[in-house]
Amino acid sequence: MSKKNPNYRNSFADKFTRWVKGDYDPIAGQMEMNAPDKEVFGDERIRYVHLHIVKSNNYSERMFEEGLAKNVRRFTGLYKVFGAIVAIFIACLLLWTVSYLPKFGDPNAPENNEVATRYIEQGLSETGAVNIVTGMILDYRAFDTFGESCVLFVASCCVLILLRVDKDEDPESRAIEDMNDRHYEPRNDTILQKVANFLVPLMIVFGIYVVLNGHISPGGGFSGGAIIGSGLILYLTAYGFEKTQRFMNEKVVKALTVGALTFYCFAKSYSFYTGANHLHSIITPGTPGNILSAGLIVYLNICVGIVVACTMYSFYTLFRKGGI
Amino acid sequence: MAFVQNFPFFCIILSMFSAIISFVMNGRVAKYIHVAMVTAVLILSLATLSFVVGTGESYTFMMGHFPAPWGNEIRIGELEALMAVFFSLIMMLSVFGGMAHIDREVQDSKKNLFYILLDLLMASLLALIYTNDLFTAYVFIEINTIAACGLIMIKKQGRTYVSALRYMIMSLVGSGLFLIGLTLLYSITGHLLMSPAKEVLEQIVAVHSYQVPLMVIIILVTVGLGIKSGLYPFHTWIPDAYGYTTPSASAVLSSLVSKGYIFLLIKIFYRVLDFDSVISSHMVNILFVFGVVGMIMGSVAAIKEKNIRRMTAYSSVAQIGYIYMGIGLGTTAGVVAALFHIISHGAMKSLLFISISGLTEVSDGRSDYLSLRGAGLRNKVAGAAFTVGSLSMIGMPLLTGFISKYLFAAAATTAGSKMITAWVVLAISTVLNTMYFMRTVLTLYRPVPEETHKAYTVEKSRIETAAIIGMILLNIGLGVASQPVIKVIEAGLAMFG
Amino acid sequence: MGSFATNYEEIAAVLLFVIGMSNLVFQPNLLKKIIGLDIMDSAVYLFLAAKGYIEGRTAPIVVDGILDASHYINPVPAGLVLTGIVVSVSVSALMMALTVCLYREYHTLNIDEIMMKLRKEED
Amino acid sequence: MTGLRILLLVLLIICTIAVSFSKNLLVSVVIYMAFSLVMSIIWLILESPDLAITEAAVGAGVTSILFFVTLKKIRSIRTTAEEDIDE
Repeated sequence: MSKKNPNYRNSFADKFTRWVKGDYDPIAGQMEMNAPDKEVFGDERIRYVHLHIVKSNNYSERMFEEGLAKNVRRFTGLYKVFGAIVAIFIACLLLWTVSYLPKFGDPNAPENNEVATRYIEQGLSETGAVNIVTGMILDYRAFDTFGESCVLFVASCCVLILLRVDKDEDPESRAIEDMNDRHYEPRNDTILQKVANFLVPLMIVFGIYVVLNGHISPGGGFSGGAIIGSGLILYLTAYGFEKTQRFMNEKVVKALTVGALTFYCFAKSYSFYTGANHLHSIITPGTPGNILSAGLIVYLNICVGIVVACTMYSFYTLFRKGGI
Repeated sequence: MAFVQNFPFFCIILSMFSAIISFVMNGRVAKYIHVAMVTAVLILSLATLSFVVGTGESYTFMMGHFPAPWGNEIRIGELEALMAVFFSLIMMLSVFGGMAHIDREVQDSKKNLFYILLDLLMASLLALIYTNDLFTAYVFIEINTIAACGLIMIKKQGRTYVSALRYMIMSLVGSGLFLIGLTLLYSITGHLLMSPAKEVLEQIVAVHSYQVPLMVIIILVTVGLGIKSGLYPFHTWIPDAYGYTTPSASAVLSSLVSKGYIFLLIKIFYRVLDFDSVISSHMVNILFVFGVVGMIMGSVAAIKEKNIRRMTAYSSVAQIGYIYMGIGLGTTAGVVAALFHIISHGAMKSLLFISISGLTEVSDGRSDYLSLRGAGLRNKVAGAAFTVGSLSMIGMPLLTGFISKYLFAAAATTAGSKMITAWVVLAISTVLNTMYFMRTVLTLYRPVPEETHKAYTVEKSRIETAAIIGMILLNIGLGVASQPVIKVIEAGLAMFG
Repeated sequence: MGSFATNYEEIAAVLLFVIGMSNLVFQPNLLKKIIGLDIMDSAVYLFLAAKGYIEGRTAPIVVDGILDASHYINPVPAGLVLTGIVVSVSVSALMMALTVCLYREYHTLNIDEIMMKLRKEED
Repeated sequence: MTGLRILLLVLLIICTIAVSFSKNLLVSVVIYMAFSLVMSIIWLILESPDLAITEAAVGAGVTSILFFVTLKKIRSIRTTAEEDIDE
C-alpha cells in the first residue's frame, strides 16, 4: 500500500479526499464545485468580502473593523467553550435520565396502557381505518393534525412574505430574478427530459396511491403529498416554467390550498361539534379495507395531500425565482 | 350541554378559518375579516366568562367523539376564559392602534399575509390557553413561534431578518427542549392529556419511582418555555425583535406572545406536574433567582439604552422577570400576582409601544432621545398615553402597575426566606423604572425651539386615537377595579388543582 | 441503571440531540445551523419512536382481522412523530428562506460576520 | 438484529459529526440526505412504516431539494454581486 502511486492525482483516494474537501466533483471533474476563492462559505469569505465588497479603504475604518473582528473572535472563542460545557452537561443529564427509563421493547412499559390498547382493539370499528396510526391522527387526535396543517400553512405564508417578488411593486428585481433563473437552470436538457418523461407519471401515480391508501396501508396525506410535490418539482426542472405554469400558477395553488383547508376545517368542525354535543353524526366508518371507507379519513387525507403538494411546489418555485 | 359551552371551540375554529380564507383575499378584506374575527372572539369569550363564573365550575369539551384519555379535548375554567377575553381585547386594541403604520409599512400585496399571521397568532394563543392536551400545546407553540417570526420580519429590512433569525434559533432550542421533556413525560406516564397524566404522576410520586426522570422533565419543560418567553439569560433576542418591527407587531409580541408560553407553563405546573412536586424539586427557587436577576439587569440595560423602543423592549425583560419571580415565590398568592401581572403588563406594554409609534412619527421618524425632545407637545395624545403607561410601569396608585406591585409585595410576605430578597429587589427595580421612564417623560415634554422640527400635521386617525384612549381606560380600569379580576384569577387557579 | 445496556436508541437519540443542538446554536454557518435543527428534531422523534417499539410485535396495521393489543406495537408515538416531521420541515423551509434573504442583504452566510456588519451599520 | 441496530445508530452519529466538520456545504447537504435515509431504515426496523415512508419522502426528498435550491440561489446571488463590483 505504501508504494508510491505516480498517478496520485488521479487515484481514487485522492479523488475521494478532494471530493470530501470539496474542490472536485467526480462527475463534473474540476468544474465549479468551489468557486475561485477556495473556501467560499468558510472563514476565507470574511477577507473576500472585505476586499471586494467593502471598497472604502479608509485607514481608520479598517482599524476599527479589525478591532471589532478581534473582539468578535475572542467572544466567539469564549462562547464556544461555554457552549461545549452546556452541551456536555445536557448530554449527561439526559443520559442519566435514560438509564432510569423502562427498557427498550418492554411490553409492560407505562406507555403501553389503556390508550394504546383501545386504539388497537377498537380503532378498526370506531374509525374504519385499517392503518391504526392514520385512524389515530385523523380521528382520535384530529385537532393536533389540523394544527399541523396550519403549521404548514403559516410557514408557507412566511416564505411568501420573505421571498415573493411582485411584478407590480418591484418590476426591476422581478426581471432580474427571471433572468437569473433562465441563466442558471438547465434549458431543454435531453437526459433530464427523458428521465422525467418516465419518472414524473410514476411518481405522481405513486403519490396518489399513497394518499388514497393512507387508511389501508402505510402512508397518508403527508407522505403522498410530498411525493406528488417532488414529481411536480422534477417536471418543472426538466421543462421549465412555461410548461408548468399552464396548470400550476399562483391562482391554482391558492385555490387548491384554500379549498382543501376549508373543507378540512368544515369537516372537522362538524365532527367536533357533533362529538362534543353528543349529536348523531352522519359519518360512518364503512367497510374496512375499501378505498371509500373510514368515514372522513380518506377525504381528509386527500386534503392534506393537496395542501402538502401545493406547499412543497410553491416553496421550490419561491426559492427559485420569487414567485409561484 | 349548553350552547354557550361551545363558544371556546368556535373561537379557535373561527380564527383559524379566517386565516385560511384571508389567503385568497386582498389586504383590505383581510383587515376587515381580522377585525370582525377578533371582535367575535372577544364577545364569545365574554359570554364564556360570564357562563363559567355563573356556574362556578370548569368543564371539558371533547374535540371529537372520544372521551378523555383517547381523544383531544379542551378545558374551560374561569382563568382560561379571563385570559381569552384579555388577549383578544389587547390584540384588538394593538391592531387598531397601529393601523396607519401597518398600511404604510407593509407592502400592499403582503397585507393579507400579515393579517393571516395575526389570525393564526390569535388561534394559537387561544389554543394554548384552552388546551388540555400536551401535544396539542406543542403544535400550537410551533404555530405561535412561526407566526411571531413572520411578524418580526414583516418590514423586510436586513436588521429585522437578523432579529427574526435570532428569535427563531432561541425559540427552536426552547421547543426542542420542551418536546424532549414531553417525550420523557409520555414515556413515564403513557398519557398526553393533562388530567390522566397528573393522576399517573401522583401514583408515581407516591411510590417514589422514576424520581430522576420526573425532575429532569420539570427542568426541561421549565427551561424550554422559559427560553421561549425570554427569561433573563435567554433574553438577547428581545430588544431586536421588539425594537424594529411595525408598532402593532411590537405590541402584540411583547404583550401576548411571550405571555402565552408563561400561561402554558403555569397550567402545566398546576395541571400536570403538580405544584407541590415542582416546589420540592427546587425549580421554583431557580426561577426565582433568574426572575430577580432579570428584574435588575433588564432595568439596567434599559437605562443604558438610547433608543426609546429598545428601552421599552428591555423593560419587557424586567417585567418578565417580575412574572417569573412571582411564580418562583412558590405560593398561590405569588402565582396569582404573576397571572395578574401577565394581564397588566399586556395592558401597559401595548399602550407604550403604540404611543411610541405616535411619538417617533412627529420626530422625523427617529427614536433617540435627542430627536424626541418635545415630542409630547407635538403629539398630545401619544404623549399623554406614554405618560400614563410610564406612570403605570413605575407603580402609580390608581393604575394597574401599582396593583401588580402591591400583589407581588403582599405575596412575598408569606414566602418565608424569599421575603426580604423580593422586597429589596422590588424596591430597587421600582427606583430603576422611575429613573428611565421619568427621564423619558421629561424629555418628551422638554420644549424645543419651533424651527428644529418642521411643522408636523399629525394625521388625526380617529381609530388610532380611540384605541389609545381605550388602552388608557383599560389601564385605569384594571387599577381601580382590580378586585373582580383578582377574584376570578383566584377562583380559576383553585379550579386548576 | 439497568436500562443503560439495552436502550441504544435512546442513547443515540440523546447524543444526536446534543450534537444537533450545538450545531444549531454554535455553528456560525447558517445552512449548517438548519441541518443541525433538522438533526435535533429527528433525534427527538427517534427517542419517541423507540418508546413505542415492543419486542416481537408488528406494525400497527390490522392484518387478517387480528384485533389483539398484544400483537401490535404502540401506535401513539408513530402518530406524534408524523405530526412532528411536518412541523420540522415547515420550520426548516422558513429558516432557509430567511437565509436567502440574509445572504441577499449581507452577502455572507456567517452569522458572526452578519452581526459585525450590522453593528457597523448602527454606528 | 441488535448488531444491525447498533450499526445504523453509529452510522447516524457519524453522519452528524461529519456534517458538523465538513468544509463544503454541498457535502453537508448530501450527508444530511444519507442521514435521513439511515433514519428511515431505522424506522422500518422499529416497525413504523408510516414514518419510514414519510422520512424518505420528506427528509431525503423535499428537504434536500430545498437545501439544494437554496445553495443554488445563494450562488447566483453571489455571482450577480461579483458582476456588480466588477463593473
